Amino acid sequence: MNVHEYQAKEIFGRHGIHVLEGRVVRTAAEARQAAAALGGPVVVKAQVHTGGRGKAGGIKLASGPEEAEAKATDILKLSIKGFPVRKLLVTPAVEIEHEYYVGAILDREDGLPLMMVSGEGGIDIEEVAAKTPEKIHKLHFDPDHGLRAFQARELAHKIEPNGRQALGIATLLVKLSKAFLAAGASLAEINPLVRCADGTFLALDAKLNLDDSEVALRKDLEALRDPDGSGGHTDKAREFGLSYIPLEGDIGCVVNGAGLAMATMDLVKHFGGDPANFLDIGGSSSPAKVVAALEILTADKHVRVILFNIFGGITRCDHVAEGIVAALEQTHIELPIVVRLTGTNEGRGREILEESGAAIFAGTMEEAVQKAVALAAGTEVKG
Amino acid sequence: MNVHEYQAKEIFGRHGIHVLEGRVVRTAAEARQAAAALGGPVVVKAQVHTGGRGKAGGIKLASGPEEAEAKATDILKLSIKGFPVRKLLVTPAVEIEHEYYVGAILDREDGLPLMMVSGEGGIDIEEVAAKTPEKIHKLHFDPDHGLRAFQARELAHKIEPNGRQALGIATLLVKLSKAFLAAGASLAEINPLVRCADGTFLALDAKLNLDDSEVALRKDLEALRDPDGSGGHTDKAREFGLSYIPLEGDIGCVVNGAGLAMATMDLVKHFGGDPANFLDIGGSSSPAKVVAALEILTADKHVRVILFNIFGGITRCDHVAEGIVAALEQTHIELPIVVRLTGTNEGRGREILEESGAAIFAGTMEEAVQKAVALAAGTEVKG
Amino acid sequence: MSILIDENTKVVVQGITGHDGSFHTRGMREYGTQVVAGVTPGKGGLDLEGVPVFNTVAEAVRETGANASVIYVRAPFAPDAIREAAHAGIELVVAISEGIPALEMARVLREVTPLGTRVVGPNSPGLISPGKCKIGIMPGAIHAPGKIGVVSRSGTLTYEMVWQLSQHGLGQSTCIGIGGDPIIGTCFLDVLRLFKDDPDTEGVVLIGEIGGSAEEEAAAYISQEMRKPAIGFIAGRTAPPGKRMGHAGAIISQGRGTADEKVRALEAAGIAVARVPAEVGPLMKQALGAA
Amino acid sequence: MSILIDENTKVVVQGITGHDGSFHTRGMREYGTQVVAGVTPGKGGLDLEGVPVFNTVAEAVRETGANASVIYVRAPFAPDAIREAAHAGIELVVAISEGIPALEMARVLREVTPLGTRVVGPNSPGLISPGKCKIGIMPGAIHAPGKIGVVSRSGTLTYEMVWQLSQHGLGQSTCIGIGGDPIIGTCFLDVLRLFKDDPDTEGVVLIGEIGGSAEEEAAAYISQEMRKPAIGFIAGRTAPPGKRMGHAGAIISQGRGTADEKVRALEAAGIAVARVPAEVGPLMKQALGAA
Repeated sequence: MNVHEYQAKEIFGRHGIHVLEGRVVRTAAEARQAAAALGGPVVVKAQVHTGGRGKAGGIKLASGPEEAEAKATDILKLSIKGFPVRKLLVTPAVEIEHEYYVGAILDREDGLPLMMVSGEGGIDIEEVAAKTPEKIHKLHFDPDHGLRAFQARELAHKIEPNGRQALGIATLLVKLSKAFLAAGASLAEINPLVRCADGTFLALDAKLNLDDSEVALRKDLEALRDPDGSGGHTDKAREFGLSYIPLEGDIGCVVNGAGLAMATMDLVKHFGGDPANFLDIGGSSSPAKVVAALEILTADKHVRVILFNIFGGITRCDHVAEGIVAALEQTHIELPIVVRLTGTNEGRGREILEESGAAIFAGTMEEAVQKAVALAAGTEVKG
Repeated sequence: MNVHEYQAKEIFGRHGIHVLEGRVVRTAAEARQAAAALGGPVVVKAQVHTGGRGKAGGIKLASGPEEAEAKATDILKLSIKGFPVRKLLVTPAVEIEHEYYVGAILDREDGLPLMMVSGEGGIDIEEVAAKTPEKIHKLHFDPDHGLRAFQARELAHKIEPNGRQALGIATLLVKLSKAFLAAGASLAEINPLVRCADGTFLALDAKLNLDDSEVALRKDLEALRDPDGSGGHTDKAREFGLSYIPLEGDIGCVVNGAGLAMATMDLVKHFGGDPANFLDIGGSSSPAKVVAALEILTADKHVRVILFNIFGGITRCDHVAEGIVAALEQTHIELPIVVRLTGTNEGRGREILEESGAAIFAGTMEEAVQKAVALAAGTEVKG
Repeated sequence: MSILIDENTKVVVQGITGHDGSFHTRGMREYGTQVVAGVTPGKGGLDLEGVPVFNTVAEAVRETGANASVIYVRAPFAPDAIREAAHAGIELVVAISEGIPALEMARVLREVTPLGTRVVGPNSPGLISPGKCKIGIMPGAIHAPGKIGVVSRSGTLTYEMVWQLSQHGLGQSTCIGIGGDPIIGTCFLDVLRLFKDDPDTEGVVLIGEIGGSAEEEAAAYISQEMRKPAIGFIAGRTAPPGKRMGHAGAIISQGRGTADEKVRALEAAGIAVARVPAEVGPLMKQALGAA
Repeated sequence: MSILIDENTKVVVQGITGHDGSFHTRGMREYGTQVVAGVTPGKGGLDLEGVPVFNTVAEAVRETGANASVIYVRAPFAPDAIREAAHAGIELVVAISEGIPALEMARVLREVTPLGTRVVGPNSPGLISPGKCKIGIMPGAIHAPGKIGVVSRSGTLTYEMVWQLSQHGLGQSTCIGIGGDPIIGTCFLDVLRLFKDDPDTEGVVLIGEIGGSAEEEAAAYISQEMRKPAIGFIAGRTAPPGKRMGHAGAIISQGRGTADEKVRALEAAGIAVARVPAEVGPLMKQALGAA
């Protein structure tokens, strides 16, 4: 789960990292007030769950309240990579002496958290990493304790020649690693970390990605979720434990398991179709989950056919069949439904569906996908 | 550092261990009010830094406010193992179904914290341990995380046959281990841990010993120190970084290093004398420390002679000599001072003392102790 | 032969009295797995259709000689269950549980690996040596005894591929779902090493997904160390790009992780990659013929 | 010969620019110790009377080949300093610092021991191989080269005993103060094993204190494994009993830990125990004559 810059800064600040006092606003008028309260020039920043805000025009400098209001008006009209801008962060503008990059990430290959730092921070850090990888310094750290003070100093001395300033960076790195661990994060990043004219260090931007599994176990993290951050469909999906990502196509897919769901979408494309979504109903299915999945898909007006591809393991085919029947009883679904059911309780599942006469059967994944593609293209298909 | 039962209970309670609501009082009248507020029969318990309170008459059951006042009056007159009773804890009396013993301690031999439990708790636990050691179950635990839930269950199932109740004990053991670690303790003990009629578990008593080194680094722990807990001398000693324990004898000892201090006291006894104290001025000495040590010793009216045994390492003999001279300048000390100085800056130290003519020199530890013993016995000694 | 589990494997089920635990215990026993014990804290002494239930894994091991465990307990309690099994001396721990936070899993693995315990999963469907032993949740009937080793990051996609193989008469020595989480115990490389040394495994099917670089490393290993034919499949060619993991994600992934990159790596290592699941059987037959 | 340190030992001083660090660096160099580097974070690049100062131990090791470190930093920072030295590959870390909480020291040792680092201390006076190398704070002049190994939990009491030995013409191979804290790295047993295998150590003096059971274990080891004469001394015969460690203390100590019990254990192992410091020299002479 992504959290906004202002939320990340609040969390980093709680761990003793120096962040600028800022105001979160939702309207241009509020942006004006915020700029007036802060005084001096300010920066108005779009709060959306995506990167590349600067290049998209989502971050603007304003000399004072009036300009802040004007810039806020512009930014609130934007939609950045599909995310409409609904919140802004207004912070004082600062004089920057130097920009660093610091970031903690969970390194899945080595199974340990990793701290990465560079003396050349800013928006071009990925280019620095690609062209001059020797300018990025990395060190794994302990998942219980965070970066040790000596490790932090080793990294800091590599990116800052001045001894006293390096110690300042080292202190910050320890705090960042602790914030990362405390949030059970998958990423905690400050880019740029800036050194101000007075020698202090400041997190000018902040990025925090949380581990969804951690969020599911902790109310304090769940409270950080932005209800505006995504469409209503994914909220409903989350409520029922479904993993759902809407796409542009017309074949609504309901699959159990992320790998099989991706393979099903690949196969839809392979046979010339266009998937309307990624939807994984997960392991332990229940009829209610299937009903919810059908409700989400039928709400998408692009969808012309619904394709079930179920290979039962923990998921029981009879539960899926019951869910389809229940959904059809509750709401009138006009769309054709192609169903492939194999695995646990497969026989019982088929029976239930056959009794209801609601679905077009397919014996294999290939057959099911081909039938769905044909139906979406308007071709007649026999059940 | 020892903390009182009521403080230990407060700390254990903060970690989710169920402790009885209790009131700390200083007078019999307050004990009466506390009993009235709690209602029903109460237990009045002396809060002193020593064990064996029950046997010494420091713990009494009272049926109501009036009896609580009477019992409190009695207990406040007591001095238990040299500790005058200045505070009482008044708690409700409870119906006990079973008594267990649970305690966490730092096991210095294996270098890890150790959890110990027994199904036979109460005041006779040491006898249980001595006679039927198989009834005490022990398990080392991780100094970072505390007892793991599965370890706690393994211990709990050994002392409680009922599955549900064992899980209750297991939960408590995890909390106790976390309280132990959070306090940087050397001991965290609940004896007895009682099972009440309703199946809940309750810390009827609580004992917490803190690591002095941890206390020195943490204000929250330092705040637990009882200013009434010991005499004024040891407070002054602590302020100057001296380790001081008053005894009954008449030879005041000032030594650098705990081992040499003990060996010096042993030697005093060996030659027929009686040490007035243990006093270790520690490693990095300063003249101010020596002045403080002399002030503490001269305040003890039993002291008839002062014996310095200094073997300089980090401690510099010149610092010690300067301290003796400064003390003599500040206050008039009538007592004879025998000084043995060897090691770092020995020559300079001797010079300083010789200039002042204040002390009787000795070349060896044996000679110094013998001179001090003779002086204490009233025999003439030549400097 | 097979790897990791066979007819002599003695299994203890952690969380046996729960909904999933009891259901799949039945499934494993019906398949012929020796389920010798179950563990549910506080419920020791129960008998679940002939399987004795213990309070602790240590007790279960002491009483029954169990040497493998399978974990069905819910995410908040699963890390403790894995630790318990490892400290009780269990050699193979199969973690079916999903939703364990990745950092916590990193801690668990750091603790149990030095104890000599191999963890499969978490978020794994388990593993099966067809005809001998099944530990996990996969439908046993789709498998057939044989000489193909299957290793996969997916659950149901593995069933699909195994089913394809069985349909083509290609039985399996052992099929392992290593789990789809970011931090897992046994990885592709670990399994490939075992398949390499197993005389009865004649070919290997490797089923990957977008994300991470495990498939790229597996490809390198196969090209350098394996003499057995291997077939690959990568799910997610048309998947929408995942949410960006900030700059840090880009810095450490260095362009790896996409389906195209993985297919390229496998093909560069001389491994045929099936475009659709139905191709896996024919490609393997072809490779075995050529080998 | 000697144990642990000799004329080839290259020492890095952690906390070299501090009060104690700079004072004792001078003392060590005057004694002839090869002090090749110092470390003070943020002060890298300084030169302290010819000793180069680095920001990190890793850098100091890389630049100077230091293989031993001595730590003079204050208690709050000492655990990090020990960890840093161990992770930089230092084989011998001598922790002079006092006041490190025992639990934190337990954590440090659990982390650095598997790295192959030996820690002496904390709260140790250090160690010295007379005439070759001194690492620590002991006054060098009281020592004399020779064949007696000295191991002790005390600081200044060790000086006293060494001085007694030197007065009797009994020089020392190596003298080690293992530190007086509850949790320490190198223990009596570790040192006794080294003295046992050192051909130039002909006799051993063991100086103990009340508390713990290290002396009892040392006595058992000496009686079973050592063929070299050993003399003991125990401080604290007349010490007031320590504050009671609740019931738990009594349960785990099981009566061990008093001076009387330690003297009994040593004498039962056939080790002569000096009643007063002045007896140590004569007893050792006697034991060497008898050996």
